[in-house]
Amino acid sequence: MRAAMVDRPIDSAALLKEVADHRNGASVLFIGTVRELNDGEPVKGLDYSAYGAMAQKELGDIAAEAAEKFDTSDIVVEHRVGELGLGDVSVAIAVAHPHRGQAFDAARYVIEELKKRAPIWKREHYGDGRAEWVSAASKDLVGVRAK
Amino acid sequence: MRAAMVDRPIDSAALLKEVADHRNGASVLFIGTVRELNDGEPVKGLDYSAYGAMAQKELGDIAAEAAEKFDTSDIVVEHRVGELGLGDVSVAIAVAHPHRGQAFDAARYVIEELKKRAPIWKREHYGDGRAEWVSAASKDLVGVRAK
Amino acid sequence: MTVRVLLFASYADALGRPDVTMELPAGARVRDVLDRVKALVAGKRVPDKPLVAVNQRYAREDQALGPSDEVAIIPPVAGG
Amino acid sequence: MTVRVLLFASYADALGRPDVTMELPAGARVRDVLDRVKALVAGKRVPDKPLVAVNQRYAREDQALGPSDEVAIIPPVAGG
Repeated sequence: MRAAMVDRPIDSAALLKEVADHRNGASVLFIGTVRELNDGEPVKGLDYSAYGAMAQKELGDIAAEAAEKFDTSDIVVEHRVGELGLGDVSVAIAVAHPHRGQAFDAARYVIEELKKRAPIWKREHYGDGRAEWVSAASKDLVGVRAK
Repeated sequence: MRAAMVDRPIDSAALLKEVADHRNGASVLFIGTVRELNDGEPVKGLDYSAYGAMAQKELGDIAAEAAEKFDTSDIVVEHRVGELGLGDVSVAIAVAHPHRGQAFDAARYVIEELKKRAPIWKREHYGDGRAEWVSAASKDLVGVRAK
Repeated sequence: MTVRVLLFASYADALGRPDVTMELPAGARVRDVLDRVKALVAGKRVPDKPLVAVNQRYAREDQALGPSDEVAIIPPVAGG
Repeated sequence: MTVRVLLFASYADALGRPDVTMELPAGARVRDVLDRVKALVAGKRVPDKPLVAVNQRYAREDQALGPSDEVAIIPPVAGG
Protein backbone atom coordinates (compact mmCIF):
# COMPACT_ATOMS: atom_id res chain seq x y z
CA MET A 1 0.00 0.00 0.00
CA ARG A 2 1.33 3.41 -0.90
CA ALA A 3 -0.10 6.91 -1.29
CA ALA A 4 1.84 9.88 -2.58
CA MET A 5 1.51 13.44 -3.74
CA VAL A 6 4.00 13.90 -6.57
CA ASP A 7 5.24 16.78 -8.68
CA ARG A 8 6.43 14.74 -11.65
CA PRO A 9 4.58 12.78 -14.34
CA ILE A 10 2.70 9.70 -13.09
CA ASP A 11 3.79 6.37 -14.56
CA SER A 12 0.59 4.33 -14.40
CA ALA A 13 2.24 1.19 -15.79
CA ALA A 14 4.67 1.29 -12.87
CA LEU A 15 1.74 1.50 -10.45
CA LEU A 16 0.17 -1.58 -12.00
CA LYS A 17 3.45 -3.43 -11.62
CA GLU A 18 3.72 -2.31 -8.02
CA VAL A 19 0.41 -3.96 -7.05
CA ALA A 20 0.90 -7.11 -9.13
CA ASP A 21 1.17 -10.31 -7.14
CA HIS A 22 0.73 -13.94 -8.11
CA ARG A 23 -2.13 -14.29 -5.65
CA ASN A 24 -4.10 -11.62 -7.53
CA GLY A 25 -6.21 -12.44 -10.56
CA ALA A 26 -7.62 -8.96 -11.14
CA SER A 27 -6.10 -5.51 -11.41
CA VAL A 28 -7.94 -2.25 -11.86
CA LEU A 29 -6.26 0.99 -12.82
CA PHE A 30 -8.07 4.30 -12.69
CA ILE A 31 -6.50 7.35 -14.25
CA GLY A 32 -7.76 10.89 -14.26
CA THR A 33 -6.55 13.10 -17.09
CA VAL A 34 -6.87 16.76 -17.97
CA ARG A 35 -9.72 17.08 -20.42
CA GLU A 36 -10.55 19.65 -23.01
CA LEU A 37 -13.94 20.78 -21.88
CA ASN A 38 -15.25 21.64 -18.46
CA ASP A 39 -18.88 22.55 -18.86
CA GLY A 40 -18.32 23.80 -22.32
CA GLU A 41 -15.30 26.06 -21.90
CA PRO A 42 -12.12 24.94 -23.71
CA VAL A 43 -9.35 24.22 -21.22
CA LYS A 44 -5.73 24.77 -22.27
CA GLY A 45 -4.14 23.43 -19.12
CA LEU A 46 -4.46 23.12 -15.37
CA ASP A 47 -2.48 23.66 -12.30
CA TYR A 48 -3.08 21.58 -9.24
CA SER A 49 -2.00 22.76 -5.83
CA ALA A 50 -2.43 21.09 -2.47
CA TYR A 51 -2.04 21.40 1.24
CA GLY A 52 0.76 18.93 0.76
CA ALA A 53 1.27 17.40 4.19
CA MET A 54 -2.45 17.04 4.82
CA ALA A 55 -3.18 15.72 1.32
CA GLN A 56 -0.51 13.09 1.86
CA LYS A 57 -2.15 12.06 5.15
CA GLU A 58 -5.66 11.94 3.66
CA LEU A 59 -4.50 9.83 0.71
CA GLY A 60 -2.77 7.47 3.12
CA ASP A 61 -5.90 7.23 5.26
CA ILE A 62 -8.10 6.59 2.23
CA ALA A 63 -5.80 3.85 0.93
CA ALA A 64 -5.74 2.25 4.38
CA GLU A 65 -9.55 2.40 4.60
CA ALA A 66 -9.86 0.77 1.17
CA ALA A 67 -7.35 -1.91 2.17
CA GLU A 68 -9.40 -2.70 5.26
CA LYS A 69 -12.82 -2.56 3.58
CA PHE A 70 -11.87 -4.58 0.51
CA ASP A 71 -9.29 -6.89 1.99
CA THR A 72 -6.19 -6.15 -0.02
CA SER A 73 -3.00 -4.25 0.70
CA ASP A 74 -2.22 -4.05 -3.02
CA ILE A 75 -3.35 -0.45 -3.45
CA VAL A 76 -1.29 2.45 -4.76
CA VAL A 77 -2.46 6.00 -5.35
CA GLU A 78 -0.54 8.98 -6.70
CA HIS A 79 -1.83 12.51 -7.22
CA ARG A 80 0.18 15.05 -9.15
CA VAL A 81 0.54 18.76 -8.39
CA GLY A 82 1.91 21.53 -10.60
CA GLU A 83 1.19 22.53 -14.18
CA LEU A 84 -0.50 19.92 -16.34
CA GLY A 85 -1.35 20.00 -20.02
CA LEU A 86 -4.22 18.43 -21.94
CA GLY A 87 -4.23 14.65 -21.59
CA ASP A 88 -1.73 14.61 -18.69
CA VAL A 89 -2.47 12.23 -15.83
CA SER A 90 -3.47 14.05 -12.63
CA VAL A 91 -4.27 10.99 -10.53
CA ALA A 92 -3.73 7.24 -10.82
CA ILE A 93 -5.02 4.47 -8.59
CA ALA A 94 -3.99 0.85 -9.02
CA VAL A 95 -5.57 -2.00 -7.08
CA ALA A 96 -4.97 -5.72 -7.39
CA HIS A 97 -7.04 -8.40 -5.73
CA PRO A 98 -7.74 -12.12 -6.03
CA HIS A 99 -11.30 -11.15 -7.07
CA ARG A 100 -12.41 -8.54 -9.57
CA GLY A 101 -15.40 -7.16 -7.67
CA GLN A 102 -13.28 -5.96 -4.79
CA ALA A 103 -10.60 -4.64 -7.14
CA PHE A 104 -13.18 -2.42 -8.86
CA ASP A 105 -14.82 -1.38 -5.59
CA ALA A 106 -11.54 -0.47 -3.91
CA ALA A 107 -10.39 1.68 -6.84
CA ARG A 108 -13.76 3.39 -6.92
CA TYR A 109 -13.67 3.99 -3.17
CA VAL A 110 -10.26 5.64 -3.36
CA ILE A 111 -11.18 8.06 -6.14
CA GLU A 112 -14.55 8.99 -4.60
CA GLU A 113 -13.04 9.67 -1.16
CA LEU A 114 -10.06 11.49 -2.66
CA LYS A 115 -12.44 13.81 -4.49
CA LYS A 116 -14.34 14.50 -1.27
CA ARG A 117 -11.53 14.80 1.24
CA ALA A 118 -8.09 15.45 -0.22
CA PRO A 119 -7.13 19.12 0.13
CA ILE A 120 -6.20 19.62 -3.50
CA TRP A 121 -7.25 22.51 -5.73
CA LYS A 122 -7.33 22.98 -9.42
CA ARG A 123 -7.13 26.10 -11.52
CA GLU A 124 -8.13 25.90 -15.14
CA HIS A 125 -6.36 27.95 -17.77
CA TYR A 126 -8.40 29.03 -20.76
CA GLY A 127 -7.43 30.00 -24.28
CA ASP A 128 -8.02 33.68 -23.60
CA GLY A 129 -5.50 33.84 -20.74
CA ARG A 130 -7.96 33.73 -17.87
CA ALA A 131 -7.58 31.18 -15.06
CA GLU A 132 -10.22 30.06 -12.58
CA TRP A 133 -10.31 27.94 -9.46
CA VAL A 134 -12.71 25.09 -10.00
CA SER A 135 -14.67 23.14 -7.45
CA ALA A 136 -14.97 19.54 -8.56
CA ALA A 137 -17.86 18.84 -6.20
CA SER A 138 -20.21 21.50 -7.44
CA LYS A 139 -18.55 22.38 -10.72
CA ASP A 140 -19.15 25.92 -9.53
CA LEU A 141 -16.35 28.36 -9.85
CA VAL A 142 -15.24 29.19 -6.36
CA GLY A 143 -12.95 32.02 -7.25
CA VAL A 144 -11.78 33.98 -10.23
CA ARG A 145 -8.38 35.46 -10.75
CA ALA A 146 -6.76 36.94 -13.79
CA LYS A 147 -3.66 35.07 -14.80
CA MET B 1 -14.37 0.61 -30.09
CA ARG B 2 -12.50 -2.62 -30.71
CA ALA B 3 -12.78 -6.21 -29.52
CA ALA B 4 -10.27 -8.92 -30.35
CA MET B 5 -9.26 -12.44 -29.52
CA VAL B 6 -5.46 -12.53 -29.68
CA ASP B 7 -2.78 -15.20 -29.43
CA ARG B 8 0.07 -12.93 -28.37
CA PRO B 9 0.81 -11.02 -25.15
CA ILE B 10 -1.63 -8.20 -24.36
CA ASP B 11 -0.12 -4.71 -24.13
CA SER B 12 -2.44 -3.01 -21.66
CA ALA B 13 -0.62 0.33 -21.90
CA ALA B 14 -1.36 0.33 -25.64
CA LEU B 15 -5.05 -0.27 -24.92
CA LEU B 16 -5.11 2.72 -22.59
CA LYS B 17 -3.51 4.86 -25.29
CA GLU B 18 -6.03 3.61 -27.81
CA VAL B 19 -9.00 4.89 -25.78
CA ALA B 20 -7.39 8.17 -24.71
CA ASP B 21 -9.07 11.28 -26.03
CA HIS B 22 -8.94 14.90 -24.93
CA ARG B 23 -12.67 14.87 -24.25
CA ASN B 24 -12.19 12.11 -21.65
CA GLY B 25 -11.22 12.85 -18.07
CA ALA B 26 -11.34 9.30 -16.75
CA SER B 27 -9.87 6.02 -17.92
CA VAL B 28 -10.36 2.62 -16.34
CA LEU B 29 -8.26 -0.40 -17.19
CA PHE B 30 -9.18 -3.87 -16.01
CA ILE B 31 -6.70 -6.68 -16.40
CA GLY B 32 -7.16 -10.32 -15.57
CA THR B 33 -4.00 -12.26 -14.83
CA VAL B 34 -3.17 -15.90 -14.19
CA ARG B 35 -3.03 -16.38 -10.45
CA GLU B 36 -1.31 -18.91 -8.31
CA LEU B 37 -4.22 -20.41 -6.44
CA ASN B 38 -7.61 -21.53 -7.61
CA ASP B 39 -9.51 -22.71 -4.57
CA GLY B 40 -6.34 -23.74 -2.88
CA GLU B 41 -4.59 -25.75 -5.57
CA PRO B 42 -1.29 -24.26 -6.85
CA VAL B 43 -1.54 -23.40 -10.53
CA LYS B 44 1.59 -23.58 -12.69
CA GLY B 45 0.02 -22.22 -15.85
CA LEU B 46 -3.10 -22.13 -17.97
CA ASP B 47 -4.17 -22.61 -21.48
CA TYR B 48 -7.12 -20.72 -22.85
CA SER B 49 -8.97 -21.94 -25.89
CA ALA B 50 -11.99 -20.47 -27.61
CA TYR B 51 -14.58 -20.90 -30.29
CA GLY B 52 -12.70 -18.14 -32.01
CA ALA B 53 -15.17 -16.73 -34.50
CA MET B 54 -18.02 -16.74 -32.01
CA ALA B 55 -15.91 -15.36 -29.17
CA GLN B 56 -14.90 -12.52 -31.46
CA LYS B 57 -18.56 -11.79 -32.22
CA GLU B 58 -19.62 -11.94 -28.56
CA LEU B 59 -16.80 -9.61 -27.50
CA GLY B 60 -17.80 -7.20 -30.25
CA ASP B 61 -21.44 -7.36 -29.17
CA ILE B 62 -20.53 -6.80 -25.52
CA ALA B 63 -18.34 -3.80 -26.35
CA ALA B 64 -21.14 -2.35 -28.50
CA GLU B 65 -23.67 -2.87 -25.71
CA ALA B 66 -21.37 -1.13 -23.22
CA ALA B 67 -20.81 1.73 -25.67
CA GLU B 68 -24.57 2.18 -26.01
CA LYS B 69 -25.40 1.79 -22.30
CA PHE B 70 -22.61 4.03 -21.01
CA ASP B 71 -22.37 6.50 -23.85
CA THR B 72 -18.79 6.15 -25.01
CA SER B 73 -17.18 4.54 -28.02
CA ASP B 74 -13.79 4.57 -26.28
CA ILE B 75 -13.83 0.89 -25.29
CA VAL B 76 -11.26 -1.74 -26.19
CA VAL B 77 -11.19 -5.36 -25.07
CA GLU B 78 -8.67 -8.07 -25.85
CA HIS B 79 -8.73 -11.68 -24.67
CA ARG B 80 -5.76 -13.93 -25.13
CA VAL B 81 -5.77 -17.62 -26.05
CA GLY B 82 -2.94 -20.14 -25.85
CA GLU B 83 -0.53 -21.07 -23.08
CA LEU B 84 -0.15 -18.51 -20.28
CA GLY B 85 2.17 -18.50 -17.31
CA LEU B 86 1.71 -17.13 -13.81
CA GLY B 87 1.07 -13.39 -13.85
CA ASP B 88 0.40 -13.26 -17.60
CA VAL B 89 -2.51 -11.08 -18.71
CA SER B 90 -5.44 -13.13 -20.05
CA VAL B 91 -7.85 -10.25 -20.63
CA ALA B 92 -7.64 -6.46 -20.69
CA ILE B 93 -10.43 -3.93 -20.97
CA ALA B 94 -9.80 -0.22 -21.34
CA VAL B 95 -12.55 2.39 -21.20
CA ALA B 96 -12.29 6.16 -21.32
CA HIS B 97 -15.11 8.57 -20.64
CA PRO B 98 -15.67 12.20 -19.75
CA HIS B 99 -17.01 10.95 -16.38
CA ARG B 100 -15.52 8.37 -14.05
CA GLY B 101 -18.73 6.63 -13.00
CA GLN B 102 -19.53 5.50 -16.52
CA ALA B 103 -15.90 4.55 -17.17
CA PHE B 104 -15.98 2.17 -14.18
CA ASP B 105 -19.44 0.84 -15.03
CA ALA B 106 -18.60 0.17 -18.66
CA ALA B 107 -15.40 -1.73 -17.80
CA ARG B 108 -17.30 -3.74 -15.21
CA TYR B 109 -20.09 -4.52 -17.68
CA VAL B 110 -17.65 -5.81 -20.27
CA ILE B 111 -15.83 -8.19 -17.91
CA GLU B 112 -19.05 -9.49 -16.33
CA GLU B 113 -20.71 -10.17 -19.69
CA LEU B 114 -17.51 -11.64 -21.13
CA LYS B 115 -17.38 -14.09 -18.24
CA LYS B 116 -20.99 -15.10 -18.83
CA ARG B 117 -21.14 -15.23 -22.60
CA ALA B 118 -17.80 -15.48 -24.38
CA PRO B 119 -17.14 -19.07 -25.51
CA ILE B 120 -13.70 -19.32 -23.96
CA TRP B 121 -12.36 -22.19 -21.88
CA LYS B 122 -9.52 -22.50 -19.51
CA ARG B 123 -7.47 -25.50 -18.48
CA GLU B 124 -5.31 -25.22 -15.41
CA HIS B 125 -1.98 -26.98 -15.19
CA TYR B 126 -0.86 -28.09 -11.77
CA GLY B 127 2.56 -28.81 -10.33
CA ASP B 128 2.00 -32.58 -10.45
CA GLY B 129 1.41 -32.61 -14.22
CA ARG B 130 -2.37 -32.86 -14.12
CA ALA B 131 -4.54 -30.43 -16.08
CA GLU B 132 -8.22 -29.68 -15.59
CA TRP B 133 -10.89 -27.71 -17.40
CA VAL B 134 -12.25 -25.08 -15.07
CA SER B 135 -15.63 -23.44 -15.06
CA ALA B 136 -15.29 -19.83 -13.97
CA ALA B 137 -19.00 -19.51 -13.19
CA SER B 138 -19.27 -22.34 -10.71
CA LYS B 139 -15.59 -22.90 -9.97
CA ASP B 140 -16.55 -26.53 -10.41
CA LEU B 141 -14.33 -28.66 -12.48
CA VAL B 142 -16.26 -29.54 -15.59
CA GLY B 143 -13.87 -32.10 -16.92
CA VAL B 144 -10.65 -33.84 -16.03
CA ARG B 145 -8.00 -35.01 -18.41
CA ALA B 146 -4.49 -36.23 -17.80
CA LYS B 147 -1.96 -34.01 -19.48
CA MET C 1 -29.08 -31.98 -45.01
CA THR C 2 -25.51 -31.86 -43.74
CA VAL C 3 -24.74 -30.07 -40.49
CA ARG C 4 -21.31 -29.56 -38.98
CA VAL C 5 -21.22 -29.90 -35.18
CA LEU C 6 -18.35 -28.42 -33.17
CA LEU C 7 -17.39 -29.51 -29.67
CA PHE C 8 -14.99 -27.70 -27.37
CA ALA C 9 -12.94 -28.19 -24.24
CA SER C 10 -14.31 -30.97 -22.00
CA TYR C 11 -16.99 -31.89 -24.58
CA ALA C 12 -14.36 -32.39 -27.28
CA ASP C 13 -12.45 -34.56 -24.80
CA ALA C 14 -15.62 -36.57 -24.18
CA LEU C 15 -16.18 -37.13 -27.91
CA GLY C 16 -12.49 -37.70 -28.57
CA ARG C 17 -12.52 -35.13 -31.40
CA PRO C 18 -13.49 -31.48 -31.90
CA ASP C 19 -16.16 -31.90 -34.59
CA VAL C 20 -18.50 -34.29 -36.31
CA THR C 21 -20.58 -34.00 -39.47
CA MET C 22 -24.18 -35.21 -39.35
CA GLU C 23 -26.79 -36.02 -41.96
CA LEU C 24 -30.15 -34.77 -40.64
CA PRO C 25 -33.64 -34.85 -42.14
CA ALA C 26 -35.10 -31.57 -43.43
CA GLY C 27 -36.81 -29.72 -40.56
CA ALA C 28 -34.34 -30.97 -37.95
CA ARG C 29 -33.89 -28.78 -34.87
CA VAL C 30 -31.12 -28.13 -32.38
CA ARG C 31 -32.52 -30.78 -30.05
CA ASP C 32 -32.06 -33.44 -32.75
CA VAL C 33 -28.35 -32.61 -32.89
CA LEU C 34 -28.16 -32.76 -29.11
CA ASP C 35 -29.77 -36.21 -29.07
CA ARG C 36 -27.18 -37.49 -31.56
CA VAL C 37 -24.28 -35.94 -29.67
CA LYS C 38 -25.48 -37.37 -26.36
CA ALA C 39 -25.69 -40.80 -27.97
CA LEU C 40 -22.11 -40.43 -29.26
CA VAL C 41 -20.62 -39.45 -25.88
CA ALA C 42 -22.98 -41.60 -23.76
CA GLY C 43 -22.64 -40.72 -20.09
CA LYS C 44 -19.46 -38.75 -20.62
CA ARG C 45 -19.75 -35.31 -19.06
CA VAL C 46 -22.14 -33.62 -21.49
CA PRO C 47 -25.15 -32.40 -19.51
CA ASP C 48 -28.73 -32.93 -20.58
CA LYS C 49 -29.21 -29.39 -21.82
CA PRO C 50 -25.88 -27.84 -22.72
CA LEU C 51 -25.54 -24.39 -24.27
CA VAL C 52 -25.74 -24.45 -28.03
CA ALA C 53 -24.83 -21.98 -30.75
CA VAL C 54 -25.97 -21.98 -34.35
CA ASN C 55 -23.80 -20.07 -36.79
CA GLN C 56 -21.95 -18.52 -33.85
CA ARG C 57 -25.01 -17.22 -32.01
CA TYR C 58 -26.52 -18.77 -28.90
CA ALA C 59 -29.61 -20.74 -29.92
CA ARG C 60 -32.57 -22.47 -28.31
CA GLU C 61 -33.30 -26.19 -28.45
CA ASP C 62 -36.22 -25.70 -30.79
CA GLN C 63 -34.35 -23.61 -33.36
CA ALA C 64 -34.77 -25.09 -36.86
CA LEU C 65 -31.61 -25.90 -38.74
CA GLY C 66 -30.80 -25.27 -42.38
CA PRO C 67 -28.31 -26.88 -44.76
CA SER C 68 -24.66 -26.09 -43.97
CA ASP C 69 -25.49 -24.59 -40.57
CA GLU C 70 -22.66 -24.72 -38.06
CA VAL C 71 -23.84 -26.01 -34.68
CA ALA C 72 -21.62 -25.75 -31.60
CA ILE C 73 -22.07 -27.41 -28.22
CA ILE C 74 -20.71 -25.00 -25.64
CA PRO C 75 -19.31 -26.17 -22.30
CA PRO C 76 -19.57 -23.83 -19.30
CA VAL C 77 -17.47 -20.84 -20.31
CA ALA C 78 -14.45 -19.71 -18.33
CA GLY C 79 -13.02 -16.63 -20.00
CA GLY C 80 -11.57 -13.69 -18.14
CA MET D 1 -0.73 31.87 22.23
CA THR D 2 0.50 31.98 18.66
CA VAL D 3 -1.34 30.11 15.92
CA ARG D 4 -0.32 29.84 12.29
CA VAL D 5 -3.21 30.00 9.84
CA LEU D 6 -2.85 28.71 6.30
CA LEU D 7 -5.06 29.70 3.40
CA PHE D 8 -5.17 28.02 0.03
CA ALA D 9 -6.35 28.57 -3.54
CA SER D 10 -9.21 31.09 -3.76
CA TYR D 11 -8.97 31.87 -0.02
CA ALA D 12 -5.30 32.74 -0.34
CA ASP D 13 -6.22 34.95 -3.27
CA ALA D 14 -8.88 36.65 -1.14
CA LEU D 15 -6.41 37.30 1.67
CA GLY D 16 -3.64 38.26 -0.74
CA ARG D 17 -1.24 35.83 0.95
CA PRO D 18 -1.09 32.14 1.86
CA ASP D 19 -0.72 32.41 5.63
CA VAL D 20 -1.08 34.66 8.64
CA THR D 21 0.09 34.33 12.21
CA MET D 22 -2.36 35.20 14.99
CA GLU D 23 -2.06 35.91 18.69
CA LEU D 24 -5.04 34.31 20.41
CA PRO D 25 -6.09 34.14 24.05
CA ALA D 26 -5.68 30.81 25.86
CA GLY D 27 -8.81 28.66 25.33
CA ALA D 28 -9.40 29.99 21.81
CA ARG D 29 -11.28 27.73 19.45
CA VAL D 30 -11.42 27.20 15.69
CA ARG D 31 -14.35 29.62 15.43
CA ASP D 32 -12.22 32.43 16.87
CA VAL D 33 -9.71 31.94 14.07
CA LEU D 34 -12.54 31.93 11.53
CA ASP D 35 -13.90 35.22 12.90
CA ARG D 36 -10.48 36.84 12.52
CA VAL D 37 -9.99 35.47 9.00
CA LYS D 38 -13.43 36.63 7.92
CA ALA D 39 -12.64 40.11 9.23
CA LEU D 40 -9.37 40.13 7.25
CA VAL D 41 -10.97 39.13 3.94
CA ALA D 42 -14.27 40.95 4.52
CA GLY D 43 -16.83 39.90 1.92
CA LYS D 44 -14.26 38.27 -0.31
CA ARG D 45 -15.31 34.76 -1.22
CA VAL D 46 -14.76 32.97 2.08
CA PRO D 47 -18.06 31.39 3.13
CA ASP D 48 -19.53 31.64 6.60
CA LYS D 49 -18.51 28.12 7.62
CA PRO D 50 -15.58 26.94 5.53
CA LEU D 51 -13.85 23.61 6.09
CA VAL D 52 -11.07 23.82 8.63
CA ALA D 53 -8.16 21.57 9.53
CA VAL D 54 -6.09 21.66 12.68
CA ASN D 55 -2.67 20.06 12.46
CA GLN D 56 -3.63 18.56 9.11
CA ARG D 57 -6.85 16.90 10.25
CA TYR D 58 -10.37 18.15 9.54
CA ALA D 59 -11.70 19.86 12.67
CA ARG D 60 -14.95 21.25 14.01
CA GLU D 61 -15.66 24.88 14.80
CA ASP D 62 -15.61 24.25 18.55
CA GLN D 63 -12.26 22.45 18.62
CA ALA D 64 -9.95 24.05 21.21
CA LEU D 65 -6.58 25.24 19.98
CA GLY D 66 -3.21 24.87 21.63
CA PRO D 67 0.02 26.82 21.27
CA SER D 68 1.76 26.33 17.92
CA ASP D 69 -1.23 24.59 16.34
CA GLU D 70 -1.41 24.85 12.56
CA VAL D 71 -4.88 25.87 11.41
CA ALA D 72 -5.86 25.65 7.73
CA ILE D 73 -8.92 27.10 6.02
CA ILE D 74 -9.83 24.70 3.24
CA PRO D 75 -11.66 25.85 0.09
CA PRO D 76 -13.92 23.37 -1.70
CA VAL D 77 -11.54 20.62 -2.82
CA ALA D 78 -11.07 19.69 -6.46
CA GLY D 79 -8.59 16.83 -6.65
CA GLY D 80 -8.83 13.94 -9.06
